[in-house]
Amino acid sequence: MTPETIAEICYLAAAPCFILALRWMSQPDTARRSVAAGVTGMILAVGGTLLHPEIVTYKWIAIAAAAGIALGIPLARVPLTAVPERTGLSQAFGGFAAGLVGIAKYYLWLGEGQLTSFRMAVIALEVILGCLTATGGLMAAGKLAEKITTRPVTYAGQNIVSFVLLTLAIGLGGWLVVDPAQSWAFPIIIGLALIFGVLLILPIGGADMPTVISFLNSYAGLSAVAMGFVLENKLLIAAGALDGASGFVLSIIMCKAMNRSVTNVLFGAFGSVQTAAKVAEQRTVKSATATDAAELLTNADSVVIIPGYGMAVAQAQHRVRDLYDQLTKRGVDVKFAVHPVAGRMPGHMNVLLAEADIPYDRLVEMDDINPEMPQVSVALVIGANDVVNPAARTDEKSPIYGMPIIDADKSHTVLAIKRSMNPGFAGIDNELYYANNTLMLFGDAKQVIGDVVKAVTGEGGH
Amino acid sequence: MTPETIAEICYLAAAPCFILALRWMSQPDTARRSVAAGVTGMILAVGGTLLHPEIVTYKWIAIAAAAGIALGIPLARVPLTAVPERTGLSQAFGGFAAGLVGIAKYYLWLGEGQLTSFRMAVIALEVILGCLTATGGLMAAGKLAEKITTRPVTYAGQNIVSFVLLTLAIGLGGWLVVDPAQSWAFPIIIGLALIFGVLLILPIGGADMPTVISFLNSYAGLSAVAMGFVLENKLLIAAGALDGASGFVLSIIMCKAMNRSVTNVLFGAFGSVQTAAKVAEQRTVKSATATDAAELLTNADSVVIIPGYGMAVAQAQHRVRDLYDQLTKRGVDVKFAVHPVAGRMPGHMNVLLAEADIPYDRLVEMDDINPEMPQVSVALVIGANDVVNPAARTDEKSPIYGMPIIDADKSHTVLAIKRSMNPGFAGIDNELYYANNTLMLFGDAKQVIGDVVKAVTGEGGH
Amino acid sequence: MKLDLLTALFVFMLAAFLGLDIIRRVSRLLHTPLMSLTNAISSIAVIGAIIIAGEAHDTLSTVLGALAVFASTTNLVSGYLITDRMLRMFKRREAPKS
Amino acid sequence: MKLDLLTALFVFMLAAFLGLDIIRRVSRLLHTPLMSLTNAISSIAVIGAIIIAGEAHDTLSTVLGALAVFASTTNLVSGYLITDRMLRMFKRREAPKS
Ligand SMILES: NC(=O)c1ccc[n+]([C@@H]2O[C@H](COP(=O)([O-])OP(=O)(O)OC[C@H]3O[C@@H](n4cnc5c(N)ncnc54)[C@H](OP(=O)(O)O)[C@@H]3O)[C@@H](O)[C@H]2O)c1
Ligand SMILES: NC(=O)c1ccc[n+]([C@@H]2O[C@H](COP(=O)([O-])OP(=O)(O)OC[C@H]3O[C@@H](n4cnc5c(N)ncnc54)[C@H](OP(=O)(O)O)[C@@H]3O)[C@@H](O)[C@H]2O)c1
Repeated sequence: MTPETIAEICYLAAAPCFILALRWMSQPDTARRSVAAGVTGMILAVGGTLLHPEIVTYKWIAIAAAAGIALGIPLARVPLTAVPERTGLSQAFGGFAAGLVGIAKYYLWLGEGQLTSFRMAVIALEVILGCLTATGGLMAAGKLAEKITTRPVTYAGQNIVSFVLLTLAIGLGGWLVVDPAQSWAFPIIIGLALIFGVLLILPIGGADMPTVISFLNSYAGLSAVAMGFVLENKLLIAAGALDGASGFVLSIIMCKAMNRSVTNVLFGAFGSVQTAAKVAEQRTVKSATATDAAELLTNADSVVIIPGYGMAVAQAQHRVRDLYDQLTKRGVDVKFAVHPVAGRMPGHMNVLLAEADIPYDRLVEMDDINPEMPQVSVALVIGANDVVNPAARTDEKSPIYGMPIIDADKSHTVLAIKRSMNPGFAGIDNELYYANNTLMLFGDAKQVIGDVVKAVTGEGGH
Repeated sequence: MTPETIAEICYLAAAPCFILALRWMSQPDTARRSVAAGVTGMILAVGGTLLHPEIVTYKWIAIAAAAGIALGIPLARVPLTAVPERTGLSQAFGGFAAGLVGIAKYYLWLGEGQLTSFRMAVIALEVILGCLTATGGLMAAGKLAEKITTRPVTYAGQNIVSFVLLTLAIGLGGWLVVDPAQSWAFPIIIGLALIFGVLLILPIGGADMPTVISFLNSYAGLSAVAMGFVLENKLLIAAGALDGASGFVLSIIMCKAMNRSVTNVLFGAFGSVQTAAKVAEQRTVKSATATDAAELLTNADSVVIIPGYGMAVAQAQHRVRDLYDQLTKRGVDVKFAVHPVAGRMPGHMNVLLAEADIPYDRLVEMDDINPEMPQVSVALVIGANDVVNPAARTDEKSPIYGMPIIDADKSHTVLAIKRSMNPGFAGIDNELYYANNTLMLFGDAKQVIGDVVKAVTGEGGH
Repeated sequence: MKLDLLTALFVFMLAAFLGLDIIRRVSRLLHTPLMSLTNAISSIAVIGAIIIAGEAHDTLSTVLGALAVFASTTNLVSGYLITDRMLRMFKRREAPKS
Repeated sequence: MKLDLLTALFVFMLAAFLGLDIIRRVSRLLHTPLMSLTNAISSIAVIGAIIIAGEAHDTLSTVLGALAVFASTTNLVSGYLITDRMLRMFKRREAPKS
């Protein structure tokens, strides 16, 4: 058996590993296996590849891999709140790698005169996808880490400009297919793709980055597919397609849960109105102390905790866990209502709560909890805003109108923890905070919940 | 573009058609499209194939196709009760076709000396799978049509014999791979496979045929896959794999619903004890008249109809529909509880009830109805037996112990329609019929329900 | 168009996984039509039969090919027709007559 | 091993359908780990990079290849590690401490 054949066999064995890795994500108890399966797949794939006779030296591979590991390990240690940035960065790296391979292949084949028009076409595809994912991912990461302004940067005719750039890049690619002699055009394609990536993200508000990131996820997947076409490698195509699909499906889920169209997310410059709210400051809100809150919570028979982005910012999940323990110990039935787009990533809240050891069978999905809300004694809103904004149900003109929300307002009493009356991601005011059955607990979520827990244990006394 | 390329493009386009056809079966409203998609796929596939330059004459193709159509149309007109036989027959035809192609290819390549050992191996696989599916399918159809004894035909060491035959066939195949000169062995392989198909089915009871049939379904699929390997055709491989998967999943579902292992179905000679029941005849059962039944049903607030194989045999579904109309008109809430293995095919009852225009939203699955049963006034059991046999819950020694059943016995009153006290498929007695809250309505289901409807309308008067 | 063993296996593997996932999601209501639909799809074997019958290389192969075409056309026609017949019944459920 | 365009497209088509079906069935709880898992899987690009870096055909391609290996190894390592880290948290739910 030639090394190529052995490699092919490894690839054949690797593909099902990746498929199983993803299938096992269908439920938490099988999910642990996913990583093992994925890693096995990688080992097979890399192992098989290293056998390729074309490889004359392992030196550069080893050095580069070592560097990659050196950077990879710390990147995996980031706090969970930084996961979105990390993801964006990783999209960028993925696109970057695909782009570089494409570029290298182009010049190799150009030199050896083996640049068939088919190869040229797929290389152009790979390079364009790779480069725009690279810069796009970096931009997204930057915005999420708030290193770059999270405001949508808009200017007249910007969509036209981006569009022209992209068509130009594709056009040049097409030209190279027809007339490969024009190799001077290739670097231009690269440049255009890189710039396009930046322009694609600039006009998008920071809070839309999670959605953008999962779009980039599918681009990264597709550039891997393109690489597969270039290198005639089935495994690259299959694995790339799986990623592409994943990113695609996740973005759709997010858009649905925000009741926004894909185009609105990508070109809507959402959140540019971040200041529209303030006006309402004047109106009076009832605010309460930690002791009042403790009182209410301990005497309630059922409490639904609705966490939001604020809990993530404040890193309050462990305190929330303490509160959960104290209340359940006192026979209060505590549930967590998790909105699909609460926080800044899909499943954001679930991970944080899981990190704080809150049993996942206490997490209830929006559609299951809403019917129960009217019977709930206390809804404790922790740094959530848009996902509990009744305007989504009532106010036709609201930018979030039609977005499914958790009906906190329908519970007997609402306790809302936030630092100020500032709006959330959607930049709009929230009637909930002015409602008669709502008590505000102003302050940093971590701080406030800490106090409440103290008050509770103080009372409950032990 | 060469004709081959065009053909390949057609195949590439056909595959997604088949995939969509199957995906759209996920719910009745999208299902109608399935056939259209499947047909489109076929047209593309056949169209592309007809372009192949190897084809020198269309004469034989046309004649054979015409004959096929001539036989196919009447075969599609069979009454729905005959669907299982038809399916078995169609498996047989599928296997037959695969086998013939394999044989033809063998001699063609043998003649041209192009019989590589890989080709030999896959041909052997195709021919063995094809032939055993052919005879197996015929046997199954015969048993279902009761042309062949539905009793399991068993003799000592039969599993060994079958096993030896199969290994022999495979062994010879292996030998031919090593030493293709021994072409005399090829017909023997065919013969062995054909016999094996018969022996595989003989020891299986008629009532297990539906399960067997869906196993054969996956064999037929696999032989198509093998053909794909022989002819190096992706579409054959993909479509075959889809069928194979389908047959496999369905068989598993059926076995689960009968709480029996796959091996038990295939080698358990189930139903050989068909006579064990009679003894209980002595015990007294309460039987009722159509008028009593009408009385009960019209005065009930909720009625659950539990149809079984008997309804299929009696073709009573249209009468059932009349009864449903009459009762609903009188404000009785009528539901249908359909057991996954009621009847003799998966989904058997659903098709019959659908044929009688009963809205499918009135059909409730076992797991959803069982919790409600204690509140149900009347459970009307129409020719169902095993699927309502409490022994499955209570009697450890019963052959159906552990099989999930519909808890008819828990309802206030049970009305059971059957012709005698004879057992059902499992060949075991049913306590339900002797219970105090059970009234028997003896007679052919169609007849009996007809009378009940008359009685009802008689009363209700109009 | 050449198709090497490993690629063929790759295609098989993907299609098998896909099949398992798709069939698991088929509605219980439709298991009977599903069986006949898969019968119809498995009549794809016809494309292998056609070439052999059409090549008319020698009597044996032509006869075998023709028989295969006959068998699979039967499946094709009856399979789709009966599936359609059954699905129509379900389709009409949308607006129950009663 | 040659892979013609049509076969490549065929593989892509199957894998894409499979991906759509699989991801739809992923638990909502796990969408965040899912994202990082797919990142990790997309680091499969490393197999393309390795060959180019290993061929050491000329400086340019070697440098580009090495950079690509670096980038995708980073994804590979961090992707799997962080996914594992997150999933462990969920795993422990089996026996809640409280
Ligand atoms: N999850 C996703 O995948 C995703 C993706 C894209 C967009 N989004 C969007 O993100 C939003 C998520 O809704 P959400 O309700 O979770 O968050 P939100 O609407 O952004 O509101 C977060 C609230 O938390 C408060 N907060 C911030 N830091 C805090 C701290 N340290 N302590 C206490 N409170 C703090 C803020 O009010 P103060 O400043 O007054 O404290 C803010 O009102 C939705 O609009 C969704 O569409 C989500
Ligand atoms: N659905 C599947 O896919 C599948 C596959 C394999 C095996 N099976 C097995 O088939 C059985 C199905 O259970 P089931 O309860 O539906 O059927 P069953 O247990 O076979 O009982 C059918 C009953 O209907 C009565 N019957 C027959 N003809 C009748 C007529 N013309 N009028 C009135 N009654 C008539 C028979 O009693 P009389 O003779 O006294 O009338 C018999 O007791 C299960 O044991 C299941 O495991 C099903």
